Parts: sequence; structure tokens; C-alpha cells
Amino acid sequence: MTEATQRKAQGELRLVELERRYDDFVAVNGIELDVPPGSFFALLGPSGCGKTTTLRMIAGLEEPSGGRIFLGTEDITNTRAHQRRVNTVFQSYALFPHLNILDNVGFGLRQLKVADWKTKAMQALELVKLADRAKQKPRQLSGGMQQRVALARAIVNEPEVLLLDEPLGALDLKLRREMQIELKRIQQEVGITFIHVTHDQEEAMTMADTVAVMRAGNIEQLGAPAELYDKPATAFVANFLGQSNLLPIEVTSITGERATVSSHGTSLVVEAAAIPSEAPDGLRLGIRPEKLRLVEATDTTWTNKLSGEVSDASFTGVSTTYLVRMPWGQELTVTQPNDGTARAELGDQVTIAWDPHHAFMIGVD
Amino acid sequence: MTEATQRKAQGELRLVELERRYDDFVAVNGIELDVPPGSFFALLGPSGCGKTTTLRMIAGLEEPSGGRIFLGTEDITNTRAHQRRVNTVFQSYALFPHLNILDNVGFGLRQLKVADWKTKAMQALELVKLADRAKQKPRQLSGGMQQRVALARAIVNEPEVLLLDEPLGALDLKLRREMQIELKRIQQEVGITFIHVTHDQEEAMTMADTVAVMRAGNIEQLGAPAELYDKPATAFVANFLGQSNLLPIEVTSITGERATVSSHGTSLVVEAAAIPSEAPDGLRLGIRPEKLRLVEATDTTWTNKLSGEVSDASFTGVSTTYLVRMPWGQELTVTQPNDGTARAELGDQVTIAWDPHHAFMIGVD
Amino acid sequence: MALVVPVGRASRKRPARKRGTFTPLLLLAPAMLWLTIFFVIPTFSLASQSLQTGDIDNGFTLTWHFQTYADALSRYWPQFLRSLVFAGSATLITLLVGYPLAWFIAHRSGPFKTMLLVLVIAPFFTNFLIRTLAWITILTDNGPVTGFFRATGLINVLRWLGLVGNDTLLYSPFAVIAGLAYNFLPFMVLPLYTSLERMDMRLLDAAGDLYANGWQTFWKVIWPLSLPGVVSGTLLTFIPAAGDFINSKLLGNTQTTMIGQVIDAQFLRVLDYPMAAALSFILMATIIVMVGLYVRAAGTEELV
Amino acid sequence: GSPGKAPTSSAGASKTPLSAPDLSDTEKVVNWSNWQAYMDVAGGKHPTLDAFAKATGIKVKYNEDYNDNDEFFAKVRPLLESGKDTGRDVWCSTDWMVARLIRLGYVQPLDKANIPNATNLADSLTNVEFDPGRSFSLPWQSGFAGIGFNPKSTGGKTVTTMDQLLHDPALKGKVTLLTEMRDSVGLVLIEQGVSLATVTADQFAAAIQVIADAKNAGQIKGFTGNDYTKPLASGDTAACVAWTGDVVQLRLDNPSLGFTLPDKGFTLWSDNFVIPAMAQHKKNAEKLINYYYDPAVMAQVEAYVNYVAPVKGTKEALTKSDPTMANNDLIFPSDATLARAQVFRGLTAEEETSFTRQFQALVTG
Amino acid sequence: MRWLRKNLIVIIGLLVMAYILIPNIVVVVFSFNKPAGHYNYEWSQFSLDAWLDPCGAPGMCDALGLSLWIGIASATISTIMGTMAAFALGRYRFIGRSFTNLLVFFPMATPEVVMGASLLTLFISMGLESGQTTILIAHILFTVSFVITTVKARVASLDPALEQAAADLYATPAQTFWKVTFPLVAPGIGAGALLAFALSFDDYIVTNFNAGATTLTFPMFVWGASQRGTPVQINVIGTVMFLGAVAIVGIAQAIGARRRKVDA
Ligand SMILES: Nc1ncnc2c1ncn2[C@@H]1O[C@H](COP(=O)(O)OP(=O)(O)OP(=O)(O)O)[C@@H](O)[C@H]1O
Ligand SMILES: Nc1ncnc2c1ncn2[C@@H]1O[C@H](COP(=O)(O)OP(=O)(O)OP(=O)(O)O)[C@@H](O)[C@H]1O
Ligand SMILES: [Mg+2]
Ligand SMILES: [Mg+2]
Repeated sequence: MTEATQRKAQGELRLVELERRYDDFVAVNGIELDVPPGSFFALLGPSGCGKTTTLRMIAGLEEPSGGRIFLGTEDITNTRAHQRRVNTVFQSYALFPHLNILDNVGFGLRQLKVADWKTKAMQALELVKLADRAKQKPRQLSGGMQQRVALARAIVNEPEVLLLDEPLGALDLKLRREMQIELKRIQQEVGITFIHVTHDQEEAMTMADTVAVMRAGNIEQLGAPAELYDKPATAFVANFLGQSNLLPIEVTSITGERATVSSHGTSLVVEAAAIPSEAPDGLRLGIRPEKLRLVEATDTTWTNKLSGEVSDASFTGVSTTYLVRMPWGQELTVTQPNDGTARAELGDQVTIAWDPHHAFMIGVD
Repeated sequence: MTEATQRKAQGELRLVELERRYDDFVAVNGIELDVPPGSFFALLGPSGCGKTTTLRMIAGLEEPSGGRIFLGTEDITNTRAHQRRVNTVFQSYALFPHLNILDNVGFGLRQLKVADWKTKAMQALELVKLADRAKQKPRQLSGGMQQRVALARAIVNEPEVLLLDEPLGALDLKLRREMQIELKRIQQEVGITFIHVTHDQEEAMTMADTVAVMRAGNIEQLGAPAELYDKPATAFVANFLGQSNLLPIEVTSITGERATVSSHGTSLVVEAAAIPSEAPDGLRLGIRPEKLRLVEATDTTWTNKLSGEVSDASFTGVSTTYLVRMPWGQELTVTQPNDGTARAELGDQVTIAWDPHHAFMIGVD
Repeated sequence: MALVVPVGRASRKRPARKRGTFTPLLLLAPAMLWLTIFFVIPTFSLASQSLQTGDIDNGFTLTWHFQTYADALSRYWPQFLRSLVFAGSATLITLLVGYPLAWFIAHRSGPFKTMLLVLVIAPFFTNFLIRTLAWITILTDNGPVTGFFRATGLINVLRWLGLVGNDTLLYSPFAVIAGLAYNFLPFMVLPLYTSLERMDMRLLDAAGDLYANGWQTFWKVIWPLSLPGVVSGTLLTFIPAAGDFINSKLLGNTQTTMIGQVIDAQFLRVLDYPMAAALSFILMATIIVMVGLYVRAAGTEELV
Repeated sequence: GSPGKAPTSSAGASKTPLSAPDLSDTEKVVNWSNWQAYMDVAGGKHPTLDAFAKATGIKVKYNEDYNDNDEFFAKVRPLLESGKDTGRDVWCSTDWMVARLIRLGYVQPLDKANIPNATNLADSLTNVEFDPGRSFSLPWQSGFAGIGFNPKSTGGKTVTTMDQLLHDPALKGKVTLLTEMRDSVGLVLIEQGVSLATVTADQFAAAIQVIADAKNAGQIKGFTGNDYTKPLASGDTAACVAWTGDVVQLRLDNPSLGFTLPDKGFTLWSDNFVIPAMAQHKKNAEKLINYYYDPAVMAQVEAYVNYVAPVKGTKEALTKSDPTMANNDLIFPSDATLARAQVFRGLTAEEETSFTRQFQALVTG
Repeated sequence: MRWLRKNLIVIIGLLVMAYILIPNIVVVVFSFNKPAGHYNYEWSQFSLDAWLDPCGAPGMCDALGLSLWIGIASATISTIMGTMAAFALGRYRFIGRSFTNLLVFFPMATPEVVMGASLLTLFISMGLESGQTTILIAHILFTVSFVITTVKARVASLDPALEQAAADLYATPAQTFWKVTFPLVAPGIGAGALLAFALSFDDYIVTNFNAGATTLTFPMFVWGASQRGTPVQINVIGTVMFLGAVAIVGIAQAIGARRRKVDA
């Protein structure tokens, strides 16, 4: 991998006020982003929020309606796609139907005049476990295989920046995990900057250094995975990254590190530091389902407790998820690991509890 | 939904020795399958195992090389696609590029001469949250949106059998969960038979009545989700559906309900009933990572305990996953819920334990 | 015979049902019936005519006189060769100018697409003779076009290439080839447009992303994917151009006679029907063989 | 002849023309095929034709579909050969074509009783070698072939002889001859002092050689049909063999154009009325011919077409309305001019084939 | 520079378009000429005479009408037949497919004189009288190959998944064709139909052989007229046809655009 070392990310990727409109529809609304060289950056967001559009602008395939793109110190906004050391795994694969798999994967290498492109392409195909399909045409492969070819075709070039648009979406869990590990390994070994769009939150969480959550063309929150998960800044992020139970609250008193709030008449304890200073109105308390415990009603080790009736229970391998209906009608989701502890039944009256430092607070959006 | 009631699944879908070859490559290798009417059937399997091919044969889009397909008492093997009351959500979407979204969704209804096709199509679009895009063309939508259109286009017809080929793969988790609920609701309300290909195991587990695991053109195991999960019949299924730790064992003694086995010199207790009768050689004991607990070395409440060193720990929102290296080099995966219990650190010496009834046993494949 | 033309991915994934085997026959029936009755049958009588001897006063009789073919070849091989060279050059030119135009219409013309397509055909709405006469007006010795060629010295290049005899453009191989290219351009543009129009633009993105510049993207992606259009366009241009005689007659000189002119003269003026028939057969056979080789070389069968 | 006579497969077997029962008395129509723009026009109508219809009640279906002698012959020959009606009652063929038609028995003798005006036929045209006594044909229009030149391109020179045309270096590469063999070769023969009435095969071959030499020397740029006019007018052609009627027309636009009738003589041609075999309205056709042999009528035609009228008294009739035209020597040639005009003799079948072959070898070589 | 690169193809496209249309411009210009004689070659003086009397050349408008009708009829029929055949050839594999392909090329490779003459002989032996029918038959014969070849290129590159999706959504083969295949292949069919019309409308040689005594087509008229000088009206017709086509397309698009707007 001699070229690779010369080729590895030299500078950070910087998007400045990047904007893209289709007629009067704003797909990407002036986003600002700094992606340090060699980092693994995950882009999350709901369907249609502008992830693909953003990647395409970085790749040079879509002309921004406004804003600039920098790679290192260089302004690449007007650089053409083929001159950017950026490769993309396309959401729609975009494999060349007239070329066989090997030629598809070797396409970029041949453009770069890499002498032993065949060996390298075969290596990449082995990586995605498709070496035996090298001579077939894309249409002879299954959906997941095509996706892997698209992946191989992009990574084999070891560009400065690799854009991955749901590169593992069509793979089964097992293969996906293996590919994740491979991707991470390549990223660390070669030092490529990865920008990874995924709908698999676990993927984003485990793989990325930084996660950005997009919403309707804007970046809603950006940070380390655990930070985003534990302290989401908005209800959107809280609900987008995993599930959250949100309780409307009013702060009743703050004493030192602790604060007392009330929700639907129940008094709850929270960490004072978690109360956002700027938005004191319409405050909501958030708590992840897996941070909720089903406890005995009499258990006094928990400061925060609520009681309700189990209105649904579903078994999902690792854990069981309950819906617990509160007296005021709201249903809270509770996830209990199937670790051998007793399971609740539909209709049971249960008490749920949580530790104050697991709760987060958000204002109205 | 008047037509719907007439249209709902009348008979079971039966595949008999269904086979499909491409030249000398066998994509589907004589599978046998009975899908009762109105059931939710999930088809799982690794990339390229023949799922799409199977669905295409059921839909009538691919001619079987051998075998027959029955719907109720009727042999539909030679019935043409448009005469089968079967609809498909295509893995590649296959939206009509020349029609707008509404016309795409209304296509089937208009074929069926449904008078108020527009209303129904709009309802389906509302279901997938794309009502505001009705007048746009497919290429103006994002990947996830296109997938939702494909979904709406199929379900709006309320066919006897609905074939879903990874219909939610391009959607973010939140939307995916919502769509899952909608799909399940429709399936139960209208009584359609669903055959659902998915790579999301949780999806398969929570939604399906029956799950079939395919492997290289064959059906490896078939059963209720919990059954497959808890008692996988083969190592392949065990590893494909979630992770498993497999320990080679030898049965040392059987006393009543309990049996004693030994693995790498450690004596372990298992349920005697779990030992497969037919394959006593090369037995392996399987245990899911989330069924393993990190316990105090001194804890005597657990009968089965192993000790090792934490070689990796990764935080994944709901839980933390540890790799624990056994003295004989094998690494076991342990998933601990982040329920506030103490976390182990890299390099820690830990003891893992499990309840005998959580273990399953498989022979060699 | 390798006269197979691109078969899409259709072939494999399409369910070929029992009844399906009749579908192509039913679809083909009208056109093939038409061709058989009105083309194959006359062709047989033409074949017999090529082996007859006689004249119009005494009638023609079938004498299996194969010598006519030998005579035809030995006497008129230069015209044959010239026809192929002229038609080939014209086809090349139409391809070179037609391709950008087809691309422009298919992808860059916005709402004017249909309009431009009709405009491509528009010359046919004025008669071919009027059109060719208009070309004569344009290429006239003292006109601006000739002036331009003279001023830029291009005329010397053409003369060096043997495409013009002196310092005029008219009545030269150049004029004939230009005329052929002009007249058959729509035959190239329309099929090209047809196959370029449905090109998946995402593939171009992918090529650009993989370091292919515009030119490389063209050669490695656009061109191979447009081959079905290129093949049919070149066929529709080359085949009729090889048999054309209007252009060489009106725009050429005594050194540019093409085989179409010879056949025309033998048939209409000399009234040597066997010779005319034999020449036609040789022309048809030559073209068919060349087309066969060409289609095989283009390998469109293997595409997509 | 009898209409029921079986068509013979070999042409020429029947030298007596077939005739059909004459429907003239019941159907008051006559079908006339003629050359384009060979008839007076006013206000989109043909006044003389209308007048004829008014006077006789016979409607003339006037078709301008006689574009070329050879093409027309090729079109009607199969019909005539198989003894079928051509759908035409009369048409106008050039002298040599008339000779061929008579030879092949494809035209019927004229019934002069129906054409009393035939006596108005110009004296020079009464006794032609190919139709002694004019029993099959009567001229419609005549003209001369001479030498046309454009002083702009000849460098101001006039071209007076065929010798100059074929050898003057000033004209090199800017000369065209006509594809009409009898005019092109005829002029050369006359130049060589050969009488066209007695031309022998050797003399013909010698003339062909002269032209071939000129062609090979690059003097002749092409052989043309009527399309010689445009290049002559624009100067792309410096000098050429040309027909009188055309030159008269061209000179209206471009008075500087020169036209020479060589001193040694020139060719005279006529397009002649003939009535084809199996014509349905022979008598009506003869009435039509008779009508146009009225000098007053012919004068009307002549004012428009500008050829040489074959009808005595036309000049006098025209003098009243258009004296300039009446004094044009090319339209109403003086007796002195006419004395120099020659008509190519009728050829035997063998001669015709041989001569044509030689000439066409020159044209298409 | 950037602008140039992006629009280079547009510039080249427009230049080629100009190349195609230059002769038409000459034709248009000369439609306003008032030649002193019959020949409309030299610019003499501006005049609207021909425009005010477009049918002033006797028989020309009839010939034009005939040519238009034959062009439309033969283009329609050969487009239908050709499209069907193109589907068969572009999509199915069957015995004799190569031979059929060959048969399609043959008529294009046949010199027109020969084709015209042999057809005439055939018609005579069939007892068919020369006229509109024979012209129509001949035109269909030589245009159908062009349609087949043009449409086939498009059919070959059609994505079968879309047709399968239609079949899956209860569309019978016929409905699939009309609702999915046809719209997607339409540009090819349209191009084929345009070619067929153009070929038919402009053919002289084959037509001349097979035209009856009273069926004079526009090219026959023009060819004949050129023997004695071309009336200015021919240029007027050329211009009108040219502008007419542009106008029809323009109007159709304007209506389409308005309908879309109303719909939306
Ligand atoms: N047209 C074809 N020609 C040759 N082989 C084919 C063709 N279509 C599918 N196959 C092969 O058949 C096998 C099964 O393909 P299929 O599409 O059914 O897989 P799948 O289970 O849907 O996989 P995925 O999850 O990746 O979509 C694959 O190995 C594929 O390569
Ligand atoms: N060519 C286009 N014309 C009009 N609108 C477009 C076009 N391409 C994208 N859009 C719109 O831009 C928005 C963002 O699209 P984009 O493809 O970036 O979404 P995404 O975040 O990638 O979504 P997904 O997760 O579903 O792939 C969408 O609302 C889409 O409808
Ligand atoms: Mg996307
Ligand atoms: Mg699949």
C-alpha cells in the first residue's frame, strides 16, 4: 500500500454554508461541518433529510447552490469530480452494467494508472467475499452482492475521503458486522477520512468518532456517539437516536447538585446541571427505555418511581420491551434485558424507576 | 376496504421442491415451504442465498427450473404474474420513472378498476408519509422515499400474498419501527399473507409468526422466532440469528433432567433434554452473549462459570459488549445491559456465568 | 450469421413461458409477411434476372449466365470500392457530428427536446433535390464557404487529401461525402438520441467519482452503453449511403461515380437488366457481409 | 389487335401495337402525361386545357409525371410488355424514345382524320427518319442543344465550338455535358462533320473517344440532366451543352449568359405526342392533339414555355401579344438557323444498346 | 472557461443543428424571391407572390397532399409493424432470429432503382393497379426496416424490472405494454416514426416506379419541375412544412404545459 500512504487524508474536510436547492425546495440548508483528517464521521438523519445530497456535493457530483467546500487549505468547490481524491459508495450502487465485477472494481485504479490493478481489485473482492464472482456481470449478482461490489469499488482506491452512502444496508447482520470491522480496520490502517451515512444506529455508534444528526437539511446536533446518546440536545435527536420517554416537567426547586421537578403531579429528582439554561419553558425530562427498571413498588432504593399498567410486551431476543401506561394516558417504553429476571405480563400493575443521572432534559424545539 | 375482505388470503401458499438454476449455478435448491393464509412469514439468510429468487418465483417473475407453487388448492406454477393476487416490494424498487408518485402507487388499483383509486393511493402515501410528494417523479425522491413508494405501491392493492424484499432497509430506525407497526397492523386487519425478506433480525423476530432461515438455496431451519433464537438447530442458524458463543463439549454423565458435560476441562451443567439425540459426536454448547452475566468470582448462585480476561469492550447505547478471552484462547462475547451496573475495564479478570436452561446444544453440521 | 443485435438483460430474467415461444412469431408476422411478399419474392425474380441474357427487343431468357457477375465485378470494382469508402467516410462524419448533437438533444435541450428532434428531420420536409440545390448554392465557387476554406488554407488540406481537385469545393469527393453526411445525419442522430436518452446518469457520476475525466467517462461508460444506438445509427447511415447516387450525381464529378449511379444507368439507360441485377446483388452481398462483420466486432450482443 | 391477347413474356415479340376498345364516346376524358412546366399556367390553372374542356366537353387529366424518358419508359414498359393499359391515353416522348416505342410496338398509329390541324406541322419536322410520315407521333415542343456559357467564369470568353468546349484550358474542369447521348455525342459528331442522319458505329466510337479524352484530361467535370442550369447560372459551370428553352429562361435572370448554336450545326429534338397501346381514349387524345395544333393555342403555350413551337403560324399568333418573344431566334428560329439543325437518326436495337453502353461507360466510368 | 466546459456540448449541438438547417435557410430565403424566369436560383427581387399564392403551381398542392397522406399512412403502419418486430427481435431468442435480422437489412441494402422496378413487376403480376395502394405498399416496405432498427436499439436497453413490476401489479401483457413499455420506448418509436415519415415524404425513385398515372407525389413534382425550372412555391411549401412542424410541436407543448399546470 505504497500509494495509499501518500494518498491518505492530508487535510480536514470543511463545508462552509453549503447549500443545495431543487427549484424552491431546500435539500441542504447551509450546513457547516469540519471533518478532521483520518476521522470516521457518521451522518445520521431521517429519510430525505439531505444526506445523499450532502455527500454528492462533497464528491463533486452535485453543484452546490451556495457555500464552499475545502479539503485541507484547498477550495475544491469548483474542482471536478474526477479530480477530487474522494470516492463514493453510492446508495443505488451505480455499477457499470457493461463491465464485469473485476472491471467494475478496477475502474478507479486503472484511471489512476495503477499497474497491478488486477491484484488490488481481486484483493478488494476477497475482502467483500466476492472473489469467485469476478467474471460475472452486475445483473447476475444478488442485491447484497452488488452492494459489496460498490463498496469494493470505492475502497480499493484508498482515497483521501471515502463517502459511504448506506454501504451495508442490504447485508445481513453477520456480514454487516464483518464488513464494519473491515471498514474500521482499513480506515485506521490507511488513515482515510470516512463519511458514513447509515440507518444502523449501532453501526454509527460503534464505528464513528463523530456523529452528526441531520434534519431537513440542517445539522441538528454533532458530537461523540455516547454524548449524543446520553445527552441529546433536542427531542428530535433524543427520539431519532434510540427511543426516549419524554415527560413534561416543571422545575420546582434547585438545591445544589440536585433539583426537584414535577411531572403530572409526581415529584422527581434530577441533576441540576442537566437543566438547560437557555430554554426553561416547556421543559421535558427524557429517559431511555433501557435505563428504566421494573422494580417492586416497595423498593425504596430508587428516588424516581412511576406506576402504571403493562399494555404491551414484546420479546426481542436480547431483551423484552414493555409499554407501560401511566395514569395520565402516556405510554412509557421500558426495555428489560432477558437476563433471567422475571418477566411482566400484559395487564400487570408495575412500578418503573430510574437513576437521576440517566435522565436528560430538553426544552421545546 | 370492501374488496380487501374478498381478497384476503384464501389458502396457504405452498412451495414444493421449488428449484431455480442459472446455467449450472443452483440459486434455489428444491425448497419446500408451507405458509398458512394470513400469516406473517419472515425469510432470513445471508447475501446471495436465494431469497429474492424465491420471492420472484412466487410472484411469477421468474420461471422455476423445477417444482411447483400452490396457492390454496390451485397450482399457480404456470399462472402468469399479472394473474396472481400477489404483490411485491422490489429490492431495487422498480418504480416507473415516467409516472409520478401517485400514479406509481395507483398503478395496481387502476388495473383492478378500483373506482376511487386516487383516494386509496393517497391514503397509502399518507401511510408512508409521502402524501406531499404525490406529484413528483421518482428520481426527485431520496433513496428512502423511493423505498417507501415501492412499499405503498404494493400494499395499497391488498393482495392475497404480499412479498416484501427488504422493504424497510433504506429507512432510518425510527421510521422503520413506525412502518413495521403499520405493516403488522395492515397484515392483521386485512389478513394478507406476508412473506418478508429482511436483514433486520429484530424486525423478523418481532413481526413474524414464522421465520425461515435460508442458506445457499436451502431452508436451514424454520420455526417460531423465539424457538429459532433459543434453540437453533445448527451452528449456522445460531450464528446467523444473533451471536452465539460455541464451546466444544463432551457429555460426561446424564442424571435425570440434568447432564454434566465438560469443555476444555471445565465441568458444566446442561439440561439433558437439550442434547440432540441424533448427533452425539462433535457436540457444541451454545450460549447467547446476553445470556452471559459478569459475576463475582465468588458468587455461588451460578452453576456454570468460566473465567477470563476482558480483551475488548465496546459501548453500544443500550448495552456494552465485552470480549472475554478464555485460558484456551477462545474469546467469548458477553453483552451487558447498561442498566447502571458496574462496567468492566479492558484487561480486567472477570468471571462469566449462565443459567443452564439458557444454553442450547448442536452437533456438527 | 452473426447478425444479432443487442439483447437486453431481458433475455435471462424474463420468464420464457410455453406460450411465450409464439409471441415473437406473432409480433414478427406482419413485418416479415410484408418483407417476404414484397421483398423476398421480387428478389428471387431479380436473382433469376441476373442470370438471364437478352435485350428488350428480343426478350430475356434464363441462361444461368454467371459471367455477368464476373463482368460486373471486373468492370465496376472501382465504383464499388469508391461507394464503400465514401459511405464509410460519410458514416464516420455523421457519427462524429451526430453524437454531440444527440447528446445535446437527449440531455441538455430541456423543453425543446421534441422541437429539436423534429428540426433534425425538418430538411426532409423540403425536397431532397431542393436541398441538394441549396447545398450547391452554399458551396458555390464564389460563395462564403469556399472563401472560408480558401482563406484558412483548409482547401489545401483537402486537396492534399485528394478530396478536392482544385481550389473549389463543389463537384469533388469532398462535396459528395459532405452531401452524403448531411443527408444521412438524421439517420444517425435519431437512433443515437434514442439510446442516449435513457442512459442512467448515475453511472456517469460513478465514473467521475472514480477519477474518469469527461473524455474517459465517455470512452469507458457512455460509449459502450450507447453502442446499440451507435450500431443502428451507423447501419442506417452506411447501408443507404453505399447505394446512394443522388449526391454523387449532383455534387460530384466524373471521378466520383458511385455504384448506385452505375446500377441506375445500367437499369434505366443501357437497359441491361441482368447487369443491373448482378450489380445490385453484389452490392447487397458486400453490404451484408460488412454489416455482419461489423455487428460481430461491435459485439453489442455482449452488452449490458 | 385484340385486347385479350395473352401477354408475352418476351418483349418485342409483338410488333403490332395492341389497342383497346375506344371509350372516348362514353367517357369524356383524356389522360395526358407530360413533362413538368411544359404547359401554360395562369392563376394556378392551365388556361388552354380549361379552354379545351369547355370547347369539347372532354376533361383532360393532365399529369406532370413524365420526368425523364428512361424513367418513364421503365415505369410503363412492364405494363406495355404484358399488354396492360398504362392508364394514359397520350404522352410526350423525345424523338429517340418514340423510335424505341415504335420499334417495340408500344404506340398506336394516329388517326389523322381526327387531327386535321396536323397539316400545321412545321415543315422541318414532317419527315423524320424514325417515324416516316409522322404516322405515330406529332411533336409537342422542340428545342436545340447548343453550348451555354457563363462569361463570369470563362473569363469573358465566348465559347463557340465543341472543340473549344472540350479543349480550351480556360474551361478546364468547369465543363458539363448532358447525359442525353444524342445531344452530347451528336454535337461532337457534327463538329467532326458527320451527319447525324447517317452516323455509323465507327464515327460514333470516334466521337466517344474524343469525349473520353477530354474527360480523362480533366476538362469535363460531369454529365448532367437538367440540373446543369443552376451551376451554369451561378458560374460554377463555365460552359456546357445546354438546351434552348432553359437558356431562354436563365437569361431572364442573368442576361449575360451566353448561348451558341455552333456554325457547323447542332441537334434538334422534339418531344412528341404518342398514343400508347391499350389507351382507352384514343379519339379524345387525338382531338386534344388537334387542339394544340391550332397556332393560336400553341402561341399561348409558347408564351409560357419558351421552347420551339412545331406548329406553323405560332409566331404570327404570338407577335400580337408578345413581339419580343416572337422575335427571339431561339424560340422562333429563322429558316437559316433551322437549316443547321440535325436530328439523330433512329437506331436499331443493337445499335441503341451498343451506343448507349459506350456512352454510359463514359458517364459512369 | 468553466462556463465553456459546461456548455461545450450545447455549443457543438447548436452548431451541428445549424449545419442541418443551413440549406433550409437558403430555401426559406428563396421562397421570397421573384425570379424573372422559371428558375429560382438567382436572387432577383423580394416578393410575397409565392406566399400569397402557395398553390400557384398547378398540381403541386395536390401532390403535397398526396405525399403527406402517404407519408402519414405509411409511417403509421410501418411504425406499428416495425415496433412489433423490433420487440420480437430485441427481446426474444428464437430459431431463425439471425436470419430475420438479415432480412431486415436487405431492403436497406437494395438500390432504390432495383427495388422500385422489381416491385413494379410484382404488382403487375399480382394484378395490382399502380396508384396510392402500390405507393403505400412500397413505402411501408422500405421504411419498416428503418423503424425496426431504430426501435430495437431502445428495446434492447429497456430495464425488464419495470415491466415485471407492472405484471406484478396486475397489468396484462397488453396493459404492461401500453402503460410502461410504450412510454419508455416511446422516444425510440417516435424517432422511428419520424424517420419513416421523412423517408416516405422524400422518396422519389421507388415512388416514381409505382405511382399510377394520376398519383403524383411531391418529390415527383419537384423532380419534374426541376427539369424545366422550379417554381418558387416549392420553396414556400418547404418553408411551410418546416415552420408547420415547429409550430405543431410548440403548440402541443404549450398545451401540455398548461394541462400540467392545471393538474398540479
Ligand atoms: N440472472 C442471474 N444470473 C446468474 N446468477 C444469478 C442471477 N440472478 C441471481 N443469481 C444468483 O443467484 C443467487 C441468489 O440470488 P438472490 O438474488 O436470490 O439472493 P438474495 O438471497 O436475495 O441475496 P441478497 O440478500 O443479497 O439480496 C446469487 O448467488 C446470485 O448470484
Ligand atoms: N433531483 C431532485 N429534484 C428534486 N428534489 C430532489 C432531487 N434530489 C433530491 N431531492 C430532494 O432532496 C431531499 C434530500 O434528498 P437526499 O437524497 O439527500 O436524502 P437522504 O438524506 O439521502 O435520504 P435517504 O435516507 O432517504 O436516502 C429530498 O427531499 C429529495 O426529495
Ligand atoms: Mg440517501
Ligand atoms: Mg435479494
